[in-house]
Amino acid sequence: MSDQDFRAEVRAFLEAALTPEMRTAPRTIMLLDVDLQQAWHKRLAGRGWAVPTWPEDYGGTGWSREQQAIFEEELVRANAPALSPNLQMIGPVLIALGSDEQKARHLGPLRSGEVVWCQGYSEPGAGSDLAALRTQAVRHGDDYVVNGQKIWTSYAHRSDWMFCLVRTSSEGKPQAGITFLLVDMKTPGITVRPIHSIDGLHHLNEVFFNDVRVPVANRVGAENDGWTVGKYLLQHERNGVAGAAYLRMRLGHVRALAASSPDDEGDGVMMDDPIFARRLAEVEVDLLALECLIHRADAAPDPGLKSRMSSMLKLRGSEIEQAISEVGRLALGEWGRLDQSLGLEDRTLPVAGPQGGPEIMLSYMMGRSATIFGGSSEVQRGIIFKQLRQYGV
Amino acid sequence: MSDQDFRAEVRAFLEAALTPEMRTAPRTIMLLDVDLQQAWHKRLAGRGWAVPTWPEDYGGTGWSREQQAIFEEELVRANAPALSPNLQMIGPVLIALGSDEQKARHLGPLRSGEVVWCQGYSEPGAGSDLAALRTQAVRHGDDYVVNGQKIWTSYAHRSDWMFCLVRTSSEGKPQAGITFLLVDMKTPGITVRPIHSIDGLHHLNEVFFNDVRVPVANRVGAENDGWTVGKYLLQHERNGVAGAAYLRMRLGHVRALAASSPDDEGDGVMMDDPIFARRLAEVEVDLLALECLIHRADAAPDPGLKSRMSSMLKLRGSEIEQAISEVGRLALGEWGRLDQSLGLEDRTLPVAGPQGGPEIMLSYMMGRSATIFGGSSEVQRGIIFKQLRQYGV
Amino acid sequence: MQYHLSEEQGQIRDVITAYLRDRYDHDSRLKIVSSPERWSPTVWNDFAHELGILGLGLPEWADGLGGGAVDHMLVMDALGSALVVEPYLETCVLGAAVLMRAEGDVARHLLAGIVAGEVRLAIADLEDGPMSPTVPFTSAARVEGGWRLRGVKSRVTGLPGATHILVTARAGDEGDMAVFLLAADHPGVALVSGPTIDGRVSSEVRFENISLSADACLIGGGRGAEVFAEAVDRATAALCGEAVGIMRRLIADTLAYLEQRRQFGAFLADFQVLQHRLADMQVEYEHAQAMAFFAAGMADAEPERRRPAVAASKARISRALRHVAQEAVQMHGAMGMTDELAIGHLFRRATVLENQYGSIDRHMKAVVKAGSDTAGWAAD
Amino acid sequence: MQYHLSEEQGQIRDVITAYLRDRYDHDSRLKIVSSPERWSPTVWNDFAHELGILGLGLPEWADGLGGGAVDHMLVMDALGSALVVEPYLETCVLGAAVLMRAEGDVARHLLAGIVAGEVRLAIADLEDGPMSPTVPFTSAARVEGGWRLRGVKSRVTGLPGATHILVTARAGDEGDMAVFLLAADHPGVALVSGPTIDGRVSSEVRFENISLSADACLIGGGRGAEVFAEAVDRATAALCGEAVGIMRRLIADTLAYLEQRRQFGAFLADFQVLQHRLADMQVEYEHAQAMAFFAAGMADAEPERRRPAVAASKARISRALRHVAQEAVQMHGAMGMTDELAIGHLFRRATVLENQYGSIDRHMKAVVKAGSDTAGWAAD
Repeated sequence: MSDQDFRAEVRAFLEAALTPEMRTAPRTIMLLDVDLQQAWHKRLAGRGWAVPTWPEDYGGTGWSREQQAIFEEELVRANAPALSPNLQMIGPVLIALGSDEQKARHLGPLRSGEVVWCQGYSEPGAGSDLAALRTQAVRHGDDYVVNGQKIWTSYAHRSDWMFCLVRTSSEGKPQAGITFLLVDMKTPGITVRPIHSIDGLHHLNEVFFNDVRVPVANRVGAENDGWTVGKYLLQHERNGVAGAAYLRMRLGHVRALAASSPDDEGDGVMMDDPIFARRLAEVEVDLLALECLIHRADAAPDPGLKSRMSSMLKLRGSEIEQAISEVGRLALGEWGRLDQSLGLEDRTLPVAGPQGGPEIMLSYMMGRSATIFGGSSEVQRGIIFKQLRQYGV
Repeated sequence: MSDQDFRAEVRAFLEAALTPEMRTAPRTIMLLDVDLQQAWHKRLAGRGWAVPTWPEDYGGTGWSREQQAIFEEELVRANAPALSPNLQMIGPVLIALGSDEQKARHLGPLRSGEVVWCQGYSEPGAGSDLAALRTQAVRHGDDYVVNGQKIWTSYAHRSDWMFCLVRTSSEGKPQAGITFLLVDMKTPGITVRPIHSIDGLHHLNEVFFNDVRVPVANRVGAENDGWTVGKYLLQHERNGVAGAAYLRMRLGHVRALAASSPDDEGDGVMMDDPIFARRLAEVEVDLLALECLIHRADAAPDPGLKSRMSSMLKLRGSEIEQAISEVGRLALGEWGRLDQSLGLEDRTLPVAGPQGGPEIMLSYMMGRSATIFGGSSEVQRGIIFKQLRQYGV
Repeated sequence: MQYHLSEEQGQIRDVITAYLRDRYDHDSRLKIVSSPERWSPTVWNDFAHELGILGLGLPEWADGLGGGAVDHMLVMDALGSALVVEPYLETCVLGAAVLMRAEGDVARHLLAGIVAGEVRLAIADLEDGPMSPTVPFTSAARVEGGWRLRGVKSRVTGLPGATHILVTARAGDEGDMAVFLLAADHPGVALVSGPTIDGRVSSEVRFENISLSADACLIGGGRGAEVFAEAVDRATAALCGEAVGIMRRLIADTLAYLEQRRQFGAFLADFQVLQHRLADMQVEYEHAQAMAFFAAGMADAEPERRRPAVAASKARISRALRHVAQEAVQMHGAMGMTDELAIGHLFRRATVLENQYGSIDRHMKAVVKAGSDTAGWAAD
Repeated sequence: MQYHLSEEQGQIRDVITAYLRDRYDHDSRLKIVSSPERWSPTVWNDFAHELGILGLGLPEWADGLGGGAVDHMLVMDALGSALVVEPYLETCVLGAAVLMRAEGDVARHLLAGIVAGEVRLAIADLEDGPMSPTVPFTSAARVEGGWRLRGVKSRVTGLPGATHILVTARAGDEGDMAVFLLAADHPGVALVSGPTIDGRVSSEVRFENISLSADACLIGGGRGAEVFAEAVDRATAALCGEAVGIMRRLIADTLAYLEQRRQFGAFLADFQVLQHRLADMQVEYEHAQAMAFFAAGMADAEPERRRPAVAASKARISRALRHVAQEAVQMHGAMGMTDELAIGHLFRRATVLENQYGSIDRHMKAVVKAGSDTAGWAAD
């Protein structure tokens, strides 16, 4: 099929499958409305397009890189919801390192959108410093008994399963005694407590483990080898094309807002103000440069080079995400004062001020986490310097 | 006398005393033409205005703070050359800590502009880290015998005297064994070697000491107590009102250039370009804020507070100095490519491109040193953090 | 230009700070902003009587203590660092500045009422656009015995506790901006209220052909725009003081956090990268502090200097505030993202304050437009 | 879009780099730029014959090796990191791009001459304004048997070694921009030359009613502005490659300096503050590297995409270059201020390159003006 035909096919599908509600639903990365997001996931899965980048044996589409890019572009154009980022993280890990039983059990429901996963890495005192992990798993027969606490767990309150890192040994280097487990969130002994975040909403949670029994069969990789598994997984974070597509979508929202928001003088729109237009162009050019780097990383002949670039993509991607919200906030001006987070959850409430404003404020506030979670910018800079020292410019 | 009358008197004097050559001579902080600068110094001294801030007993004018500010403003307005910054450094030190003999010998010629002084602090390996000083002075009878090397010494090749720090002991804390000496540059054993700097010109030098005999009578303060003397002197660096006045003058030059430089489209002047105008306004507002901080420091009821602010004034003053050149360079565009440094030294050569352009390029290049010399920005940030920790916000 | 508090002013600041430390700590504040009223009559009463600060920045003829813009600044600084939501700015600064320009007994009585803690004002100036319009859509028609007011005002703060509302409107056939006063419970005033991200209440206020008496027009005769602009500049200068208070708290909280939190085997405060970034925050804070004095000093100047001076100050201080607030959250790591520490609340207030009475861009435009060289202004 | 060199291109880059390391090190370069000629015929000859790079980016019909913009980029990158002053950009990129659009034997012969190292071009397009004018003041009048050229060109580089000059001028009665060719030693060409801060020579070139033959008009018929703009975009894309080479050298030199220099009892490279700043420089470098490929890839696109794409690249890369150059000097401390290390020379070239064929502001204006969303461009 020609790329052009392929694009037409994708577009036709999206036209038919996306409800107006899905297109306009408020979102940070995920939709705030998890049910609606999973409904969209199921529609994609029904068409066989939920996990295009997975190997074909596991339900991937086998698209060319060009087709993959077209698909991402069309999703952005149609304002489609993103699927859970955890899908792209745990899926490839299970495919590469999971047991046959784990694959059989989890990959199907993951692909079809029937289950929601959350990620259990952070702990109080072990955010950027994963080696300081303290949640303990002690082997008792065919189970691990897990005790401890995870924190900042996005959507734990809506998740069926968690993949997490636990400590199984305190010997050797701190990274050495970590194990990667899959935990059924319905297991007795798990308590989820909400954390209200800076935007006033509830995405984050604390998760407490009190004598939680996790079958040894739910371990991925060897005992004490969880660090390797975890690192493999980090490579599949949203730093690539999909991440840039998300930023493009967000930039499009800001552009739309600025094209209709009155400027400071009240006699034109923000987009025509030369200072504002320059600022927006600056972000656009930064994003374009990031995309160039993503394509360069994707096409890297040397996998080491590609993995070295992932810290840079995380660092700049998160900064650009914040820059987009910052520009959006400028277009919104004093309207940004209103707390319309309730309206984001209950969409029957009317929006005061420009359409899209409440989402921009949500992104501005919650987006401060972009440079904190998933390896803070400070940690990334440390990694980048080490690599520079080791491999040269 | 009313402030208004005072201003008129200053203005009338400057009108008469400043030659057109003095007003337009190229400069970084000092004039490039040291003879011309000293000629101006002598004219000011003839009127009794060379060292207004010194105590009246030593030739100061006893002006009120308002009068002092008016004087500085009028100097800027008239584009008068600045006097050697070393004048404001060594003068107050000798007045406060010098012996009667030192005062009698040096203050007169310093005030009258007959002698030029240079500062010998930096050494190879001891720039920001003064405690690592290695130039050695060993007591032999009534002399110190000095051996070692100073570097980055501005105008050493045109100076009659140097004030410098030397090591007289290697015991105790590294700062403890330092002594402050006044050295006649004609003493046998001193060799001055030029360093050509990034702007292609010769302001900087290396100074070598080979068994140089300096009378003990030329020591300021006690032996091994030079650190205290040196610190006293650093407080008198150009971080105050005079420094801001210099920045104002430089900003005025850029403003004048931008009001006549054609913009990128060739259909207007840079000053009318909204992006450029905003950038210039940004620097102006930064400078205004710095001036507010200078006035706050000057009026501080607590001398400790005033001295704590001096690191901030150095840090931001040097950054603003660079920002001014940066904006100037933007107004200059591709004209900045020309190396017209020869024209700065030989003023009979014609200037290509906008008037004032060569000076702006000189300031841009040599101005990189503003955040390096006199305690680098990195050192200042370290000091500011320590003070924050000790005294709180 | 005054660049330090006098000894007496310093003592007043200490008294306010001590009061707020005891009675307006994080938890007490959360109780207030989540109460049905969303403000505290008790605190306001204490401001009036225990602290006596409501008249601090007002002249003696208005029952005040004879202070000025620096006094407003010091109060706003103290209130800012405790994130006080009560309407000092609206009532004692902006509203009082308008009332002081009004003639007649109504204004005089209201000023006395402000000092006594009995009058609180809401300012209804914003409409559907981004900024306060000089030619409002809201209009007041001259009718027999008074006025008839109609229009919709947007994002009015302080209404749950306000006793009166100041409304800007086009007046009469001339259509010049005038300022009107009405009781908050005046019949026919329709409110739709909702929360703001900085813990306050914002209301859309609808005036549907409300009848007002003749003396409801506080500032008329073509003076409305000029008087209101002056009042807004005074409020903007006072906001500079609030920003300084917020920054001080942000830096202090961040330093304290870094000093108690360990990572990679060391206290965060021992990491040089964080030290230098805190140093930059402190430098921004000190500049903002000095410039807030400048803004206060220029609040009384003639409009040609007042406008660009206040605009420059608000722009520069807002830039500092944004930098400090974003860095403070970043350095708190995930803890900066919760609603549980003060840091997130300070961040949200900083976010609002940055755009309040004009964004950085808008104020910088005023500086560019004034075209004036600011040489010598800081010294005057 | 190509984002990596092919294996063959990588080998060519290595060969050039090795040659320059041996023959164009810091001292050799200083000798060249301070020689009376201020360029090296030997080096140019080696480029033509030993390295064979002068035709690398030219099509085969023009005696080239069939390469394109990416080949220009890789050469410029290598030349940039050695601060080569010889006129590759003027001759093989900008000049050749014009010649390739010209018809007739003159252009064909010149292209062959370029590849053989016998022809070097100077580009005379700038006049008294800040940028290359599309309606030059310099004019060419049609006369019996040819043209008569008059005007003054400013800041022409490469003249000491150039064999020919390309001149933009308003041509004939129509007044459209056309491009003319003349020998550098053509009678009546008057030069005033002086040094540039990046070690080259800049000349003011005066044409005082010079007679030219009919075929001196290389690009006429109203096509001059379009063809020259395309050539400038190709040169601009190539400059992006040079910027990347300069940045690589700046970072490598800085890292090496920090690793050998001690202060306060530790190697500078062990200070976390400097580590993080170096990391940011490296991030800027990698973005610039990727975007230089993008610029090269877009150099062949239709003007509606080529212009904003090249403009965006030059603006973004110049921003990176400025940041890296200023930081590199700062981290070298006082050593960064001397003329003795390469760092100062790299800084000066970076300073010039930033504004060459348009400042950041000018290019960003082109991006804004194009108004186009760049979504998907990087992938094409």
